Amino acid sequence: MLDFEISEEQKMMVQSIGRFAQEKMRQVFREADEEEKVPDDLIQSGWDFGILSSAIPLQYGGFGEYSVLTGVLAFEELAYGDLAIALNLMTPSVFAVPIMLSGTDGQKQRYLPYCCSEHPPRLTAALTEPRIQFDPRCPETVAQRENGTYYLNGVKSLVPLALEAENFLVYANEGGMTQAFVLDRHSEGLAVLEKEKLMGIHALPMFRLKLEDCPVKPEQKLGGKSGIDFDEILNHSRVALAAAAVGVARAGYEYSREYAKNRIQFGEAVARRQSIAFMLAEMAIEIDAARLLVWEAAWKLDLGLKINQEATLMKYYVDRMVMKVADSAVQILGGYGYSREFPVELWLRNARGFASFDGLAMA
Amino acid sequence: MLDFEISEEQKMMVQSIGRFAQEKMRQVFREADEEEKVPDDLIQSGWDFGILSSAIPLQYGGFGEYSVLTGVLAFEELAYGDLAIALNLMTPSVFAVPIMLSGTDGQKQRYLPYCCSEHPPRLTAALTEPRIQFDPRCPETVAQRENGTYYLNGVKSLVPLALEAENFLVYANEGGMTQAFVLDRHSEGLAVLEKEKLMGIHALPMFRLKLEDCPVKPEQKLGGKSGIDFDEILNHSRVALAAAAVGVARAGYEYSREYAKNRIQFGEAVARRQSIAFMLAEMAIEIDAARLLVWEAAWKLDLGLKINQEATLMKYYVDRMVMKVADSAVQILGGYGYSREFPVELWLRNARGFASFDGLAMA
Amino acid sequence: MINFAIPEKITRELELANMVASQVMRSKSRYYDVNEHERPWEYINIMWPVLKGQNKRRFEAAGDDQLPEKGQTRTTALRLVLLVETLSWGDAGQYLCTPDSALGGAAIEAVGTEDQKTRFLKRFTEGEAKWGAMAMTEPGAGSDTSAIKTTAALDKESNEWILNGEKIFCTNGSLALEESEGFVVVWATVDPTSGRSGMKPFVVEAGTPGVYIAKLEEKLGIKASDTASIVFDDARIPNDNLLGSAEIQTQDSKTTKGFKGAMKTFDLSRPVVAASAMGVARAALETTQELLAAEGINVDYTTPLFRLSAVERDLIEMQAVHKAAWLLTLRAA
Amino acid sequence: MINFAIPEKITRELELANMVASQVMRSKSRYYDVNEHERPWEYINIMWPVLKGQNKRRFEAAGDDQLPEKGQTRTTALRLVLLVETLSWGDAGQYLCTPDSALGGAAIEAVGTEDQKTRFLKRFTEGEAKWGAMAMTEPGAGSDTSAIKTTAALDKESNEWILNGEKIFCTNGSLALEESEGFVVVWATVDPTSGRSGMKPFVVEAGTPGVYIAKLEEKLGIKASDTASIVFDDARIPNDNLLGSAEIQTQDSKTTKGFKGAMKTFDLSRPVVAASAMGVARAALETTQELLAAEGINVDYTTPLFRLSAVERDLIEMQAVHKAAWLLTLRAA
Repeated sequence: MLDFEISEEQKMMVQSIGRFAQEKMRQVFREADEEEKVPDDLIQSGWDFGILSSAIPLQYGGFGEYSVLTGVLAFEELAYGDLAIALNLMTPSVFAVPIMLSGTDGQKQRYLPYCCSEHPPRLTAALTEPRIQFDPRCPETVAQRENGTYYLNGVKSLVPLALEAENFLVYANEGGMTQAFVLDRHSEGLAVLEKEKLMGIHALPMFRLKLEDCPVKPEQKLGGKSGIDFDEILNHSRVALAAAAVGVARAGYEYSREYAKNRIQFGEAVARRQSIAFMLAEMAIEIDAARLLVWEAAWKLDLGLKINQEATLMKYYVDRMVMKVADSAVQILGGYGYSREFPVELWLRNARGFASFDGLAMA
Repeated sequence: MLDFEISEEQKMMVQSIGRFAQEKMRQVFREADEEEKVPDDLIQSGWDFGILSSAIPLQYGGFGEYSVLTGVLAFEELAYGDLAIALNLMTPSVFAVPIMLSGTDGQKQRYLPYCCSEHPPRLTAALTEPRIQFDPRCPETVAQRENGTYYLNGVKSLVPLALEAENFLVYANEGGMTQAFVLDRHSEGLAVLEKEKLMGIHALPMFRLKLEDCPVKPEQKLGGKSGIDFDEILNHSRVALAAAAVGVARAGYEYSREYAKNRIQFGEAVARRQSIAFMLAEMAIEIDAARLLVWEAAWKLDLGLKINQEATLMKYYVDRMVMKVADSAVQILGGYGYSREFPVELWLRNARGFASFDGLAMA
Repeated sequence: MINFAIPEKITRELELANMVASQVMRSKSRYYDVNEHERPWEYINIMWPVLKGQNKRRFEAAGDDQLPEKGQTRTTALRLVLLVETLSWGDAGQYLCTPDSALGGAAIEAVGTEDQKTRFLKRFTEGEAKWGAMAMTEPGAGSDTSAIKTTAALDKESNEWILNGEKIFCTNGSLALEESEGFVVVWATVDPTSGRSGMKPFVVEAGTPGVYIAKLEEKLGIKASDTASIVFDDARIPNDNLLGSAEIQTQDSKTTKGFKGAMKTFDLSRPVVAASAMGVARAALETTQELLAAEGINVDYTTPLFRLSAVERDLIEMQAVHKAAWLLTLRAA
Repeated sequence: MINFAIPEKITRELELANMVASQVMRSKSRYYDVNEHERPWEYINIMWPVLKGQNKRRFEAAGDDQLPEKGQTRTTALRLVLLVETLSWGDAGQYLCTPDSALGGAAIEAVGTEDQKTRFLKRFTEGEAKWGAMAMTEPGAGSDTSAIKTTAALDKESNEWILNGEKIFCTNGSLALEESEGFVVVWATVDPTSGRSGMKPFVVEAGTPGVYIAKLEEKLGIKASDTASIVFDDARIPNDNLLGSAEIQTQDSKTTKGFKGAMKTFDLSRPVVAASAMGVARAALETTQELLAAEGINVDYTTPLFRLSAVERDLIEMQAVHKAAWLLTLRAA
């Protein structure tokens, strides 16, 4: 039966992450953006929530409570604090969730326990490629099998935390299908190239990755012989990112709403002017609508359903929503909206990336 | 040198047509819509402005003052009065302008003097076809030449005043190019079918036309052997229709602005509320921008330039503008906007058609 | 616990509505659009017996005086929203002619006495089709409902309220007052000087002398739906046709209950109106998709955005905003 | 007579600006974005000699006291708008650092005496690069410019105005006051009780004691542009640094001239700001088209809408709104 209330347990989690977002992330997010790094202890505190390990099955050292819905609730709260820090903190998921979804038992045994360790494991994934017409379902990085070994060739972009990563999950085109391969940082032919220079999410250092005749053993192909259901993995990523977009939008909405209530011009709060009040109302409407789309998609993933349609509609709506809301927040702050003394310009920069963030998060 | 002022002569014409629009057309436009016809004397009064005959060269009985720019000024004013009556009144132009632009001397001599007569000539044109994916540059009505005679086959839609027309200019596909053929109402194989049932412009009765192995002599092919530059004719149509759209939008804007200034709610005119005031400001901005796009395109046509790009951008902008403005006018009138006692619902219905009106006007 | 599943029980219940919508309503849609102010009797005659039966069961159960459980209210609201969406998918104009006590009935349910409920609502459990309506808007009071000028004065001698004024945009006003034994709940002020707190709802029954349908609105669409202007010219109604108390709350009182009651009635109707809009939207979207599919245009949800055609992306946008709005509507139900 | 042709003479004049934009400004765009608050000296050093020469000719011609013809004013405005569009196409942040008397100069031109014009504007015809600026906005006075709190009190003894208050968002405030021998026109009230009519413009020159740059704004973009907060702490300026009359017009006077003067200055600057936006828009549009063309994506203007790809239609929309806005800008010039 239709129910739009989250469970008591989920509420508690949302509250505690929300507190972390307000009290910890918001203290450092500006500095993290300018310095392009996050303090280690903040990452550790975030990791201590055990968001990933709680999702990993018991036999691999986790708590076996995997729920995409719970995952997206966490992502919204974390991104409400700061998107870049959230993505940074949750980077191991982009490696771990595909392993959980599609890995062979051997792969799970090898990597999942590491994801339950006390400190964040140095794991990342490489999906995107530096092309305008990049299609994740048809990457140009190729995996060709020769004499029982795969050889990977291509260039990947936006690989989070690649500099320190010990293992990479690299997506490549094998005969027209997107497959994933687990690579070691010392793999022959793998090179971490220059740091990406981006408009936002500076606190998530990302890098290009070059693969040149990089040999990969067949057992390092995710899912073994049968490979992966890439659509499923992509949708797990999109739902997480969409939840993060809702968090960013909510940050902008709440901040600009409070500003508008307190900013007096012409003898009254600017929030009393229809142009501002109606803008705020639309922001609230669209954020709620987006969240419902995200929740429905997550709920369906938890039921094991195929959600290409839902994920496409959700992504379409959410990518636009977050830009519109973040831009309205900047507008509502007037001249202050353009100043880096206020957070809304940062949220606008971060919001702009969602259309090209595929693969940067997983729930 | 850049100049956004129309000439004194043009101003006088605009004023006198504007008066006609206000004083005559607005008296009957609602009845014309409900009765689906325009009083003959109104058509005659409109014809008496000599908009078409003034454009026809001296040697064919006109005044030889052809100017697309002047034509679009007239169209805006007429459509400001009422779109359907304007199109009804100007129907002979959809036959005459292509003859002027592309006709052989023989064709001009035969038809243009008739367009300068005291009463509106019974001439029309058939461009559109009843298909979702209709492309005027690639009609499915075909003209095939056999033994020195063209045979036309196909179905045309939205043919204005077809029931009373004596001659039709029918556009058809000849070997991948759109060509035009002058047909007599008694042509073998030509049949006027049912009246179109439309959302708006009811005062312009339109019909389907069926062509079944309809024989046409080569000298009836517009432009003779070399045919026509269809892009040019299409652009002459689009610029006229775009001007008409500006007129419809202006009607909606002015009416809703006056309403908003006079409608008192919560102790003040609703125009003083930002949600209304800003809507009106945007309407004014977009109408002006649209008019400038129309004027620039018309000015370039007068210079004999090819304007596929300008016409495409203009049409794209104007089609959206007129819907947005007409819809805002309905919204500003609140519940009254939905009532047929007020004109704005009619303007919304008329506005919706511009995206599919190709060929219904010519300047 | 988050759950987006609509219970199969409700979905099954909608089958009848779906049949009515697709077969009865759709086949007459164009007819009623062309023949404004004719009533969709095919639809009404199908709906009335069903609704009458439901009303009867509900009316009799109400005697038990049990408050519905929270989950039950939720189910009722959800069922209503789904029903309205389905019927509006059929035809929004005909749907509005559903023989029902509507907003007027809701006001009586909300603040009426037991006696009033019996006097005004029992009729919906028996006999011929009937309509209830609510009359709030006036020529000078649209968004500003607090500006209404219709007055109600108590004639102590006859113990009657005397109503004077004009109401417009009253949905089903004619069906309620002239075409059936229905009623209209009319908002009038008992004291023009006391603003919102003087506004009170009165039940005016069909056949009341001094009540005239002055005009039926001719509209852009939903032409089957009767949108009436009602004039009250010294219209007399019994004292106890007033809903709630006659007392005027002082302005500083926290409970300007009369006005708030009106607003509350409108509040409850919001998700229902939204559902009606959603039905129209779905009809438009589905028809567009069918027509495009006939031309070979379908959306492949795995195509990357930059490789979509403009029309395909339009379809995705239409579907996305439709779905977003629908989820908001369901949540509000 | 309608004419959309931009005179070839003006187009030719823009060639230099085009070269500066594409070669000097573009090559340093990213540098000044990363190195906030550094000044684009390459650009400034190219522009200053040219502008200085122009200023000189204009300054000398002004002695002739001839009012420019209408057509001439038009040409001047058009030339300015085209120049600003071109330079902003190069880099909007660097463009804002153009060594110019800017809005401050415009205020002096508009209401200053001959003596004031010489004292404050002659410097733009000689020596090193200089900047003028205008300071209006305050922390509590953004859109509501009439709410400014900066005060100017006349010390009759020394015949000086004493300014106190804080101005923010002053473009080129630091360049005008601390990095060149420039000036800022500061709006202050000579009588806080008299509202808009008490607002007057004062010229504050570089080096005035009691004037401090309190902060340079760190921004989302146009980082080369200096956006200053200026504090006036008993800053003393000569009596005749007041522009216009010291008299306070009564509230009911039709000419609240001081305030209207300020608004007028802003009015004139609107098309110029629009032109700057248009330059940025054109840069974005052209770059997008170039990148897409490299991928084989181009717009064919004869393709019917329903056969366009989503990206092609986006390009058409971008071009259409760009062109619409550009024509509005030209008309406003």
